[in-house]
Amino acid sequence: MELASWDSLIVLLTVAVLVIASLAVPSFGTSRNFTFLVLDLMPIALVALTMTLIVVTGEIDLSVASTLGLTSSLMGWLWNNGLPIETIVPLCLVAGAILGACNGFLVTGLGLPSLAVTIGTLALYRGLAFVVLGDGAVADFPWNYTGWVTGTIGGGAVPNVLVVIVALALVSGVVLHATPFGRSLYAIGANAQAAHFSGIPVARTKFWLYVASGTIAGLAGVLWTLRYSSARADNGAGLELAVVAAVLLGGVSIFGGKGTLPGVLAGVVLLAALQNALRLQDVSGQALNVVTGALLVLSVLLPNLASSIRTTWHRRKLRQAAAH
Amino acid sequence: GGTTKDSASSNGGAAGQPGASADPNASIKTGLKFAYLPKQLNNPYSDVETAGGKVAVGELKGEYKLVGPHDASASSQVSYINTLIQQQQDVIVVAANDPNAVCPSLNQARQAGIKVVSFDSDASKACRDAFINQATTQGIGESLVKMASELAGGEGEIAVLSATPNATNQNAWIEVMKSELAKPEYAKLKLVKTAYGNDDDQKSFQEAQGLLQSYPNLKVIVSPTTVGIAAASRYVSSSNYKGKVTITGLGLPNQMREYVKDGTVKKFALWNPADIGYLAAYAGAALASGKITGKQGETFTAGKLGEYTIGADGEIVLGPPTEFTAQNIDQFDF
Amino acid sequence: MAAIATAGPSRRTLDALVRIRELGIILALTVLVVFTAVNNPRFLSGQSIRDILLNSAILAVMAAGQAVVVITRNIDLSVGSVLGLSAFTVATMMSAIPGLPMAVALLAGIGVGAVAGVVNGVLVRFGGVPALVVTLGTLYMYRGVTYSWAGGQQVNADELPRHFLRFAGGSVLGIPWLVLIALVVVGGVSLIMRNYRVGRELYAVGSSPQAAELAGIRVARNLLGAFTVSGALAGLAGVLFAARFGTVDAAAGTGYELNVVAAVVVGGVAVFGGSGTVWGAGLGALLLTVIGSALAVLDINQFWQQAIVGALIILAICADRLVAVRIARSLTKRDSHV
Amino acid sequence: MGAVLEVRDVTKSFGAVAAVQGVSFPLYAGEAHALVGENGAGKSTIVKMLAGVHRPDTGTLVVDGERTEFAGPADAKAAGIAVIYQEPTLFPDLSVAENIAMGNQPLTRLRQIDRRAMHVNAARLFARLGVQVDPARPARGLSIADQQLVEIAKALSAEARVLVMDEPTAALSGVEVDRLFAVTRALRDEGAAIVFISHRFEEITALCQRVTIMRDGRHVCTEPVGELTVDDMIRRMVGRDLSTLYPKQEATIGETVLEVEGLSREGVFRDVGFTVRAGEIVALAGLVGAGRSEVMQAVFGVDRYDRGTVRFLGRGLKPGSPRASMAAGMGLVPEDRRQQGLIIELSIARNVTLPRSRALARLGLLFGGAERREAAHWTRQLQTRFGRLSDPVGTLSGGNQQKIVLAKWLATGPKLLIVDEPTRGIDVGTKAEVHRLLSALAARGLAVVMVSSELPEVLGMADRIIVLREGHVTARLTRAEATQEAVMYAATGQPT
Ligand SMILES: Nc1ncnc2c1ncn2[C@@H]1O[C@H](COP(=O)(O)OP(=O)(O)OP(=O)(O)O)[C@@H](O)[C@H]1O
Ligand SMILES: Nc1ncnc2c1ncn2[C@@H]1O[C@H](COP(=O)(O)OP(=O)(O)OP(=O)(O)O)[C@@H](O)[C@H]1O
Ligand SMILES: [Mg+2]
Ligand SMILES: [Mg+2]
Repeated sequence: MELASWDSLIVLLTVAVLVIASLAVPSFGTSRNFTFLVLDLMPIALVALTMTLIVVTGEIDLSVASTLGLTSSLMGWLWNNGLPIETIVPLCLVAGAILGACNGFLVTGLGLPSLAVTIGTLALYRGLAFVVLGDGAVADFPWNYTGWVTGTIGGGAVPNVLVVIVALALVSGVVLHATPFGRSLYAIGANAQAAHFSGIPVARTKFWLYVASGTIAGLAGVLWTLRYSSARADNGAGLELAVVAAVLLGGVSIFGGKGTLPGVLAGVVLLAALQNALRLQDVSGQALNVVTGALLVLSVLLPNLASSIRTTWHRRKLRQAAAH
Repeated sequence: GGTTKDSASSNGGAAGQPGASADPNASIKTGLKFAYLPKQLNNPYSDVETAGGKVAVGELKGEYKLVGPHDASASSQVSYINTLIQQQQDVIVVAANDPNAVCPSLNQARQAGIKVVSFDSDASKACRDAFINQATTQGIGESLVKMASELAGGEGEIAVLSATPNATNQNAWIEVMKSELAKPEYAKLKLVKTAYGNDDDQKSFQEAQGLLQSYPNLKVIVSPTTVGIAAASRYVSSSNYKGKVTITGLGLPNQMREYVKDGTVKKFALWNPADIGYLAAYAGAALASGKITGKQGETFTAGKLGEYTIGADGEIVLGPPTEFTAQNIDQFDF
Repeated sequence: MAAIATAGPSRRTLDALVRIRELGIILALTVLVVFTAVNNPRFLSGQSIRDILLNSAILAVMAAGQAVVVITRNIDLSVGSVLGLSAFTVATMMSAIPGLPMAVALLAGIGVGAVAGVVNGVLVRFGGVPALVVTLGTLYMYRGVTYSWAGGQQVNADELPRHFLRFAGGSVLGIPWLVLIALVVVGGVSLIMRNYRVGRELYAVGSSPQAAELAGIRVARNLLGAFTVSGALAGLAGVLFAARFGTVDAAAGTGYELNVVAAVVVGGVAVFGGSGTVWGAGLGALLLTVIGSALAVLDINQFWQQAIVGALIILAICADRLVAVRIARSLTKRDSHV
Repeated sequence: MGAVLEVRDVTKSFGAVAAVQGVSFPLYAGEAHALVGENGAGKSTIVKMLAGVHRPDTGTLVVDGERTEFAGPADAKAAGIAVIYQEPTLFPDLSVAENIAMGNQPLTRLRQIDRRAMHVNAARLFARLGVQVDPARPARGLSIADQQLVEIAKALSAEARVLVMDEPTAALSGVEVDRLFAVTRALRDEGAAIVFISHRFEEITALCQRVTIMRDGRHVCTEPVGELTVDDMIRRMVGRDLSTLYPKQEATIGETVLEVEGLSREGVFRDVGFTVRAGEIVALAGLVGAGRSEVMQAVFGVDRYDRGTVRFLGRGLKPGSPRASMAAGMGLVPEDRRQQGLIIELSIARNVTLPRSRALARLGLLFGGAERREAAHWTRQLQTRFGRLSDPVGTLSGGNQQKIVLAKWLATGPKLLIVDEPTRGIDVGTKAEVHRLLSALAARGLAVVMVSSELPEVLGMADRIIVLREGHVTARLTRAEATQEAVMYAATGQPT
C-alpha cells in the first residue's frame, strides 16, 4: 500500500523530532537512553499493532490495558504457585486470547457496540486482576528473564525487546497491507454491508482480531511484569488512552477503513520520543500532557487547514482567470 | 502486607554499594544535585514533604529539583528515574509507588554513583541507601488502635478506610492494627471491615457511605490516609450519622480543621511531613559526601532536627507522630 | 407495498410500552435495587436514597450533555478535565471572594465549561478533526492548564464560604438542590431534544451528517451548540462537585470521561449517533451510581467489586440490546407484506 | 416572462477532472426541463450546483434575474429550490414522517413539534403519490424504491418553485413512475419549474417540454423536446449512432445450474421456486417491493430464509454464506450500489478486486500490480470513465459506479450471475454495452438471473420471465409468451 500523504508526514515529523532531540538534548542520543526509550514505548507499541487492525475495521478495544493487568496478575499468581516461567508465559498468552475472545463474542456474537462492551470489560478484567492477586505484588521473578527484557543484544545498543516489537510489527504490517485478509479489514471498516455482500466473513474476522488483540495484550502483560519484575493487579492502568492517542496520531480514522501501520508506529515513537526528550529537559509532567494533547489536535488540524487554504486559493485563481 | 516476598533474585545484577566505608569526619559537599521523586505530584501531602526538602537543600547549598508522575504509578516513576540517571544527579529522594518495580532502575542509578534515599513509602531494601521512616510501622499501628479505642469507649465496631489495596505502608499499618486488636485489652473492639477508597476523594466518600449503611452500629472509622480521612469526615459531617460515628486516622491539619471544629473528628494524628523531606535531604547529603554509607549505627546531623542514628536496614526514623485535637490544631499550618 | 397494520388502541399502548428503548435499563435498575434491598433493607432508607441521588446528580448532568454530543455522532472525552477546570476556578473564586452569591458561582462554572466546549466544537467542525481526536487532545490540555494553574494547591472546605457548601446539602421541598438541578437539566434537555426543531436537527445530523448538510440544516451551528452544551454542563457539574466535595485540587474529575461515556452508552444512546434519549443517559448515570452504592452496601469482597461493576455494565448493555432487537422485529412485522 | 432560474456559463472541476465546462440554460416557470447526457457527462454536478452543494468554479446562477451565490444547501432551499438527489439522502434513524418534515415541521403553540400534524402531512403526500409507507417507521431498512419515494415526498412537501429531480425514476417501476408524473405535471401546471434527469427517453418525451443535452461536461444544445427524435438525442449525447439496445444473442441452453424450491421467509416471500440453466437469462419481474431482491439475496446467502432448498450445480448450497456461494461460482450484483455493492472510500482497483483478492495473491501476499492489472482490464472492458485507478470509487458518476460493481463480479468469472437492476442509472450507450456483455456471456454458457423493473429490458433480454407479486410467483413466461400486458397483469393482478 502506498503511503498516503498523511502517513509520510507523520513519519517525517517523527524523524525530525528524533534528529532535533539528538542534537539539542544532551544525553538523548545515548545508547542507554535509546534502551530506556524502547522499554518505555514497548507496551504501547505492541498493543497499538492489533489496536490498529481493530480500529481499521471500525471497532475499538478499550480493555487492552486491563487485559494486560489481568495477565500480569495471573503471571504472579502462577509463579507463586510454583509453576516454571516456561509454562507460565504460554498460559498467559492463552489467557489473553480467551479474554480477547470474550470481547469478540460480545461484539460479534451478540452484536453489541464495541466501545460499550470494552468499557465494560475494562472494568471487569481489571476487577478480576484484583481478584486473582488481591493487594499483593509478586516480585521474585528469575533474573535471567527480567534481565533479558531490560537487557540489550550482546550488551550493545539494541534492546532485546526491540526484536520482539520489530518482528510483530512486520507481521502486522504485512498482514494489513499485503494480504487478502488485510484488504478485507479495510472493506469491513469502510462498509460492512458491502463487505458482507462481497463474501467477507465480517463477524468471524472481527472475532479473530479481538483474539489477537487479547493475545498481544497478554504478551505485553508478560513483558511488563518482567520489565518491572513486579506482578500487580494495577499494572498498565490507563494505558488504553495512550494507545488510542498513538493510533489516532498515526492517522488511523476512528470511523474505520483508513490508516496505515507505519503511520501508527511513527505515532508511537513520536509520542514516546517527545516525552523522553522533554523530560530530559525537565519539562514538567503537566506540560507534557499539554504537548501531547496539542500534538494530537494539531496533527490533524494543520493538514486540513493547509488543504482548505489551497482550495480557496485555487478557486480564486480560477475566478480571476475567468474574469479576464 | 503489600510487599510479599523479598526480591532477592531480582537484584542479581545490582552492585549494591561498592565496599566503601564511611568517613565520619568528611565534610558535607556543597553544590550537590538533589532530585525529589514523590509518589505523585500535586498531592497536598507530598507537596508539604517536598517543600521541607527544598528548604533543606537550600541550607545545604545544593540544587533542588522536583519531578514526578501525576498518576501515582510505578511505571511512570521508572521513566523519571531513568531520566534522572541520564542527567547525572547526585541524590535521588524517592517515595516508591511499588517497592520492587522501581528497583532495577534505582540500582542502575546507584551503579552510576547516585545516592538513593527513600522516604514516605520504602523501596526494597536492596536498592536504596537509606529510608526515612515517618515513624515506625509498629508505632503508627499502635497509636491508630489506641485512638480508635479511646473514641469508641473501649468497645464496639470499628472499620478501616484505607487507600489502594496495594499501598505498601497502609497495609503494613493495618497488619499491625490487627495484631494489636488481638490483644486482650482490645477484646471488645471489633474490626468489621477494611474498605478501600483508592486515595480517590469520591471513591473514599462512597466507601464511607457504604460502611455506614452496612454497619449501622459502627462507632469509629479509622482512615490512615489523608484523602480517606478527609472524605469520610466530609460525608459524616453532612449526613445524619454525625454524632453517632466518629472518624480518626492520619490527616493533614489544614484539611481537617473544619471537621475538628464541628465535632465530627475528635482526634487524629500525623507527623510533620515537611520534616521527612528535610531529613531526607540531610541524609542524602551525608551519603553523597561519604560521611555515612547507610550502615546501622552511623550518625549524622540533620540541620534543625539534630542528630540521627541509622537503624537496622538503613532505616532512619523521624520520631513519634503528633496527635491533633481541637485544642492544638490551630498551632499547625500544613 | 408496506401495508400499515391498523391496530386497536389497546395494542397500540402495549406496543408503545414495549417500544420504550429504555426498557432494558429500567429493568436492570429495578432488579438491582430489589436484590440489594432484600439483602439489606437499609438500602432503601431515606439517607441512603438521598446519598444515591446526590451521588448520581453530578454524573447525570454530565451524561445529559454527553448524550447530546453522542447523538450527533461525536464524543466529548474532555468532560472530566472540564469539570476539573471549572471546579477549581469556582473554588478559587469563592475562597477569594466569600461574599459571592451561589448564582455567580453557577454562572462562572457554566461559563468556563461553555468556553471549553466552544473550543472543542470549533476544532471539530471548522478544523475538520474527528471529535475523538479533538477531545482526547483537550482532555490532556484542559487538565494540563488546571495543573499548571493549581500547582499543588488545594482548596479546602474550610476556605470555602458556608453558603456554598450548604448548597450541596440544602434542599427545597425535601429535594436536595443538586438532585433538583440534575432533574431540571436531564428533563429540560430531553424535552428539547424530543420536541423542538433544534433537537430533531441534532438527531438528523447524527443520523446522517451528509444528508443533514444536503437538507439545509446548519450543521456547523448545531455541532457547535452540542459541544457547548456538553461543555457548559460539565462546567455546571464542576460547581456541583466543588460544593459537594468541598476539597478541590487539580485532579478533580480525573477519569470521569469513561464513567460518563459508560452512563450514556448503558443508557441506550447509540455510539454511532442518531438514536437514544437524554433521559436514558440520565438513567444510565443512576444505574452506574446504584451499582457502586449497592456493592458497597452488599458487603462484597473489595477485590470482586470492580469485576462486578464491569459484569453489570455488560449485562445492562445486553438488556438494552435485547430491547432494541425486539423493537426492530416488531417493526418488520408491522410492515410485512403478504 | 423571465427565467426563474438561469445557469450561466458554469464550470466545475474536481482536481484534474473537468466535470462541467461552460454550461448555460434558462429555466422557466411552468416548464419541465430535461437534462440528458452519458454517465459522467456532468448532470449531477449541475444539480449539486443548483442545490448549493457545490459552488461553481466560474460562472453564476441567476435567480429571478439576480446573480446569486449559494453558500450551502440552506441558501438554495431558501431560494425555493427543492432537490431530489441521485442517491437517497435520508436520516435512517428518524421516522419517515420526520424525514419528510425536517426543517419545516409543523409547530404547536409552544413551538414544540406537532407530531400528529407531521404524520398526517406525510400520509397525505403518500396518498398523493399513491403509495403506502408507514410514516411512523424509521427510514432504516426501506427498500431503495421506498427511499426514493420518501425523497420525492420530501421534495413535494417543500412546495418549491424549482423542483430538481436527479434520476428519480431509476429505482421505480411503471406504476410509480406514472403516479410521479401525474403529480409532477400538476405541480408544473401550477407554475413550478422542473429539472428532470433520466436515462429513459420515453420518460423525457412524456414529461418534458425542453431538453438540454450535455456531453463530456460541455453544453451541446438546449431545444424543445418536440423538435428532436429520440435518435437525435442519442446521437448528440453519445456523439455517434447507436445500434440496437437489446442485442440478444441466441445461446445454447445447457445443464440446470440453479434450482430453487419452496423458498420462504416469513413476511417477505413464500414458496418461490424456479430453475436456471447455463446460457439462459432468466428475468425476475414484478412491482417494486414484490420481494425479488429479497429472494435473490436469500439465494446468494447474504440474507436468511426460513424454508426451502437451493441447489447449485447439483449440490445443496450452504444457506447464509455468500462466501460458499462465491466459491461455488455464484455472483450477485446488488441493487443498492452505494450500500451493498461498493466501498465508496476505497479505490477503484480495490473495489474491483475485492472478491478476488485471495485468487490474486501469490503465497498469500498481494504484492506488485496484480490488483491494478486486473482492475485495468475490467474497467477497460466496461468502458468506465475515471481519473486514476487509485481514486476513491465515490468520485465516479453514478453510472460509472454501476459499471465498477459489474466489473467486480464479472472478474470472479462466475457460472451464475445474479444482477439486480443491472442498468439502474446507466446511460443508453452503456446500457447497450451491458446488455451486449450479458448476452455474450450467456452465449458462452453463463447463467444469468436478472432482476429488473424496466419492462423493455426484461422483454428484450430474457429467455424466460418469472413474475413475482407480493412475495410469490404469479407467472412463468417464455420469451415467446411474454408481452408487456402479460407481465403487467401478473405483476399487478389487474388487467391493464
Ligand atoms: N466529488 C467528486 N470528486 C471528483 N470527481 C467528481 C466528483 N463528483 C463528480 N465527479 C466527476 O465529475 C464527472 C461528472 O459527474 P456527474 O456525477 O455530474 O455525472 P452525471 O452526468 O450525473 O452521470 P450519471 O448519469 O452517471 O449520474 C464525472 O467524471 C465524475 O467522476
Ligand atoms: N432490511 C429491511 N428491513 C425491513 N424491510 C425491508 C428491508 N429490506 C426490504 N424491505 C421491504 O421488503 C420489501 C421487498 O423489497 P425488495 O427489495 O425485495 O423488492 P423488489 O421486488 O426487489 O423491489 P425493488 O428492488 O424494486 O425495490 C420492500 O418493500 C421493503 O420495504
Ligand atoms: Mg448523476
Ligand atoms: Mg429490488
